[in-house]
Amino acid sequence: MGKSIVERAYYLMKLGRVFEERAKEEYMKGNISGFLHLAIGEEAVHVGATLAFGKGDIFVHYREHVWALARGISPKSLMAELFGKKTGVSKGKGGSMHLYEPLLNFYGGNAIVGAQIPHAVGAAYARKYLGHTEGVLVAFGDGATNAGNYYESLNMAALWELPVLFVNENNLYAIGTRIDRASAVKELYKKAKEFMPAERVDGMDFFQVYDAVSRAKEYIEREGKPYYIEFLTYRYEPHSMSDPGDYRSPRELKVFHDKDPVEFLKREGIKRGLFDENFVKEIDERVEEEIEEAVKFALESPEPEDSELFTDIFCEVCTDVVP
Amino acid sequence: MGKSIVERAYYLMKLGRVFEERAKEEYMKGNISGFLHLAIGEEAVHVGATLAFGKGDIFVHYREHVWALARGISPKSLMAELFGKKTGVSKGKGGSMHLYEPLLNFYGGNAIVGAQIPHAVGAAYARKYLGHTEGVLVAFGDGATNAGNYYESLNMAALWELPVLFVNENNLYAIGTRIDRASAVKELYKKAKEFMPAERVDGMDFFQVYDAVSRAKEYIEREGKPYYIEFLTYRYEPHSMSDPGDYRSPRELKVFHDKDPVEFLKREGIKRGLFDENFVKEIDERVEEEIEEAVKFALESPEPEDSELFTDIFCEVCTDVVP
Amino acid sequence: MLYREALNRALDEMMEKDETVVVLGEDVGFYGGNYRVTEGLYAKYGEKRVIDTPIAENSIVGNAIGMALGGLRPVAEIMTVNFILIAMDQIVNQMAKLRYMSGGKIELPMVVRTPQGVSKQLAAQHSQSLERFFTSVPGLITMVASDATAAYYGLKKAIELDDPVIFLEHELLYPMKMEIKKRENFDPFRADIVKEGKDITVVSYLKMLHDTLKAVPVFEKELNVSVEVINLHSLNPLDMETIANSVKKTKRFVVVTEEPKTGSFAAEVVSKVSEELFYHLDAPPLRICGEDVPTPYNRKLELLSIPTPEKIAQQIVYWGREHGI
Amino acid sequence: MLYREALNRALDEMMEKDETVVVLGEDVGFYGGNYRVTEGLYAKYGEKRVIDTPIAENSIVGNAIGMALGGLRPVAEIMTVNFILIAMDQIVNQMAKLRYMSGGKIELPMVVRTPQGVSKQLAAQHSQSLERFFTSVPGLITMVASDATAAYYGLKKAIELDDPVIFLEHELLYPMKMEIKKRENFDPFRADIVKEGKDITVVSYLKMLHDTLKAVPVFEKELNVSVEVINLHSLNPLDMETIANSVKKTKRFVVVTEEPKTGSFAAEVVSKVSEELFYHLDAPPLRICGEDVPTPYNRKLELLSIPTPEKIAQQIVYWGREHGI
Ligand SMILES: Cc1ncc(C[n+]2csc(CCOP(=O)(O)OP(=O)(O)O)c2C)c(N)n1
Ligand SMILES: Cc1ncc(C[n+]2csc(CCOP(=O)(O)OP(=O)(O)O)c2C)c(N)n1
Ligand SMILES: [Mg+2]
Ligand SMILES: [Mg+2]
Repeated sequence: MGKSIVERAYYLMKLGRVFEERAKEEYMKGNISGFLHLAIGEEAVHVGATLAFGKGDIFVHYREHVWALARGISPKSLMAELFGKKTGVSKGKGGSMHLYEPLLNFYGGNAIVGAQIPHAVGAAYARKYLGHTEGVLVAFGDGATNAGNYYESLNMAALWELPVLFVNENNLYAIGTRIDRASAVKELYKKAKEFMPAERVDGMDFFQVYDAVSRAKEYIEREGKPYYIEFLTYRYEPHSMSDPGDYRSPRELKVFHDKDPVEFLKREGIKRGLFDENFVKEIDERVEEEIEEAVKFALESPEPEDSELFTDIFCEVCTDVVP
Repeated sequence: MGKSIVERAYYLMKLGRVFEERAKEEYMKGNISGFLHLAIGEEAVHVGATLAFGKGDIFVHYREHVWALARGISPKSLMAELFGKKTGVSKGKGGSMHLYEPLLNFYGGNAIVGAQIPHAVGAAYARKYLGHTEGVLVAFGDGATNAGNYYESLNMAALWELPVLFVNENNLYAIGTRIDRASAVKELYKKAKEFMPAERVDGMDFFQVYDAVSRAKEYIEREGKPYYIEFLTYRYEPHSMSDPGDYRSPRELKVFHDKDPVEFLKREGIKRGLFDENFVKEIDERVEEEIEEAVKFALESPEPEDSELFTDIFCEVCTDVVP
Repeated sequence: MLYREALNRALDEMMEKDETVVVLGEDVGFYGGNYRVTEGLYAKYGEKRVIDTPIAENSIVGNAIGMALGGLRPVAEIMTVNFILIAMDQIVNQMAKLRYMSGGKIELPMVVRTPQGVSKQLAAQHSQSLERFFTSVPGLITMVASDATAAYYGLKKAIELDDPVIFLEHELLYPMKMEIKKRENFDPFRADIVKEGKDITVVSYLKMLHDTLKAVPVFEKELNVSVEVINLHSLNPLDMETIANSVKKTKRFVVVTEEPKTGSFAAEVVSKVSEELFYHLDAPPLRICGEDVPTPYNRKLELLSIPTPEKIAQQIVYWGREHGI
Repeated sequence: MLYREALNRALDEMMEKDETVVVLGEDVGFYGGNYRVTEGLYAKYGEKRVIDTPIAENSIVGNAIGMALGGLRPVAEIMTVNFILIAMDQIVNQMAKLRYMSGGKIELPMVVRTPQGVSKQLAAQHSQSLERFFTSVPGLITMVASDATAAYYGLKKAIELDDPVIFLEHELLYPMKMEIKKRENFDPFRADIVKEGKDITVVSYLKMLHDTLKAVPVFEKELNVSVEVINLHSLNPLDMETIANSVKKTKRFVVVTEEPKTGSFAAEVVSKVSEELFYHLDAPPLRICGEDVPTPYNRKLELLSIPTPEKIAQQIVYWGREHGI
């Protein structure tokens, strides 16, 4: 793994962390509303997987800010989206759960658990049919692994031999329900392994994430077949801003806080001589500035015009005929 | 296994066979219409599993005549149902795919692939909660094992520790699509084995079916947990009366015809001294008579009254208020 | 008391009285329910009666059907109506049809409860009103709880019925303070006239009923009319008698719902009124509904997409003037 | 040629012309399609373009969405509309909303084809008309193919559009012999006046259009009127202009559909007519629809549950007499 990758990873993970901490503040102030699902604690998975995966299509669910930033969506257009502004990545019409940027092969959020998984399978079909060589990455939670669409997609991806990387973000909880109260099989990757190679990896450690996804990517693109990784990770925040989050013990929280992926990467990066304290300081400052600018941009951006209510429903041909 | 069980099995398998052959004829004559799915070739599974399972609830899908007969629904009320008559088991309103007899714990047919599986899980929950000791049997095809509701149910039955026996009737085809073109995992029981003990059994051999279900029943009722059996079986007829059935090779058909479950049981029963030629002859004659009577009964039975169109939608309270 | 507490009390009393009543759904147990409707029930009745399920809506409804077959009276919670789209097969093909297809042999005493509606900036996949998907299905009863009284008595009645009921709540009503009025003879199949009047009949339910009532003084004054407001507790069956009696008196009909207008439940009410009361009408019937758009995230656009008290008043005034009221 | 062959030809021509057009569904490939609509395509275009899927309707539609995102123009077949209930999340929450939620960044050129209706004794779970579930969803286009001409040109148009289309066929039309009339400028969003008349406007589509046309001479004679019959190719958007022009002339409106009456698509048409053409109407609008019951297996009851040419004529005559036509 090159030095520049680790530097970029630290930048992106820090960016994601600070972006979300700030989003939380802005939510409290009333500048952001609706559901806001923070991925604080899961940055190593989101950034590590994105960096290792290259340019192929990415499909994720509603906990998606860090994925989006890692893929290259600017903090400005992302923050503006959360503020519901015209300059937002989805013109203020989608909000936190619905970020898309086809130019970056980012097919972002979905607010229906598991619904993005068949999309990824279909996209992989299309890309393969059209002769592309890149695979498709789809991420989903532990809770999604109990849903039918998840299972149907494992089968279809394997049956049709499609280069799909299934990224299972096992953060142990689906809202207030712990995995052992929702899944009869606790080692989630085992629920996939009849269909494809499947493994479990520490999702708090950027290096392990990056390695696992690099290997998996190589496999799916070489073999033209799917691969499955279950990442053990944790969300430090409650499920969303409306969740009291009181179902988790302080002890459990501490165990995972001790493994904080951003702190871990900082420590390890320095220890391994991949970057130094100065670099960290520089990045941290740059990130603060960028987020500050993003908030300023979002605040100052205009609301969408009223007429936007009726646009983007149909393409032009159909817009003409629909009254 | 007692002699009387084998005698009963031969009677029921023969009854099922002759019933369905006759139903096919009556269909050609126009006395039966709609979808008619014959289970000819699968009798050892339907009869063997029912006899071994005792009295617990049974849930099956649309290929259900033999299940219904084995559970004790009379050939008369069954044939009358296919004829759409008032005396039919569902008053002529359900037809071949919708046979129910709660008094016999038979929750019969479903025309939506896999939809009966969550019903069985719920019923098992209720029975266990109410302190019953009997398990619940649910049967479904190879095609259903690719559907989401199937998978969700495996998880729920295992998670909640419910005594459900999953009976997978693998007859190699879902209409015109062979399992290897629909399921990435060809040994279907493997798709269940992370959730519960699962095995594959020859479904053309009554003795093996009966043994396997007896053991499984003992297990689910003792442990209060689910169990899974994949039966390898075959439908000799096309999927339904409207299917040309030309996607299967004569060679494949021959292989399975050589294993005809009714003929096999006859041969083996005699060979093992469980019954003799006379018994067989007697039963065969009795069955012919019973089916003849059933057809006569069905033919002579009245149609439901016109007013039946509007009954059985709601219970009395609600019927009063619904205009 | 809060609206959601009225629902909680109904569940509690029914569970207390009848041990075959069980509750199932995502996060309903240990967590206490996403909108806290089932709060406290897990502690009181235990995990066998307040059942946390995996995320699998089709199977949740399917399980509830099986439970009803097996002798229980299940109340399934679908966290929000948006996820019920995953359960449409079990609702439409199974729950609604089993009694009929079995010639009456199968009875399904069960309730599927779910909140719907546009809340606040939850965006298109989480801001829907889907009553039309249930009210158009023969074999289903669709009830709505527009206030604490209807929530409390209505839910109890739904649980007592031997038929499958879809019970719709509204996300924005949950935290609202209301009283349960004493009405031992509450009949969900009879609509309530919540305000008498003689010039216009307005039918509504759920949150729109509240918004309509806020709009009433405004347009009553503007148009110098008195309006009769009808609150529905059941959408199917629909109490056409109460509606018809009112329209015969007022000669003018308005229905206010939050769903997109095209293909709405409101269309059914307007159709019935047009067919059955044609000669009584002095003005065309009016539907005030949501716009035909997916719900946008931006707050301003979101508010443009659904009726508000101001828009209700405006539209009725406009319509009234146009038709010489 | 048969109706189903017109559909087949449309698919064939589009696949021939554009290699991004692919077909997917249960049994569509090797088997040739349950109703033989895709017959021959597998042999001609191979298994990469005519894709047999497992039984997983929600994922089939989800796959098609992904394919559209990935650069293809998929045509998904759901074997019958009855199974589409399993795919409602992908249809309503995904397919219909992605363009909007993405602020226009996502385009979904895709078609979901499916046959619906009461066929012959297939019982309640296999005998449904569900257009109301699609026409009431903002973001979806719902087309219907009532004859070979609409099937051929309409399906081609649906595939060419850059928006998601639900394309409804009717099970009983498949084996019917019809011709494709030459209509290069066929526009599915314009309704056809298939018969001109001056006293009553009747709107219909799919099989009911044929039954209506059979009924026309009967009730024209009985009532001594001339009737104008309008054939819809698109249910949403709806060509209200053609309908309005006709009603302004005839002053009387009837809509004939096979779905259960309560909450029907017919209700939407009646509502629009009542709201917009109130002062033009000389009689209450009439919906002739299926009964509000699950479809029974027994043939006699089944026929009682839906409109037939005889019942259409009877009901129109009865209504006509009642309202002095
Ligand atoms: C089909 C569906 N059912 C229920 C919900 C409500 N819901 C939103 S997030 C969530 C939990 C998902 O947990 P998981 O898949 O583990 O993802 P995480 O939130 O932990 O990232 C639930 C139940 C939903 N959005 N979609
Ligand atoms: C959800 C759903 N999709 C499609 C169908 C149409 N269909 C009826 S039977 C069948 C094949 C089922 O095959 P399998 O489960 O193997 O059962 P078998 O018919 O072989 O007994 C299909 C696709 C259906 N009834 N339900
Ligand atoms: Mg989780
Ligand atoms: Mg099969």
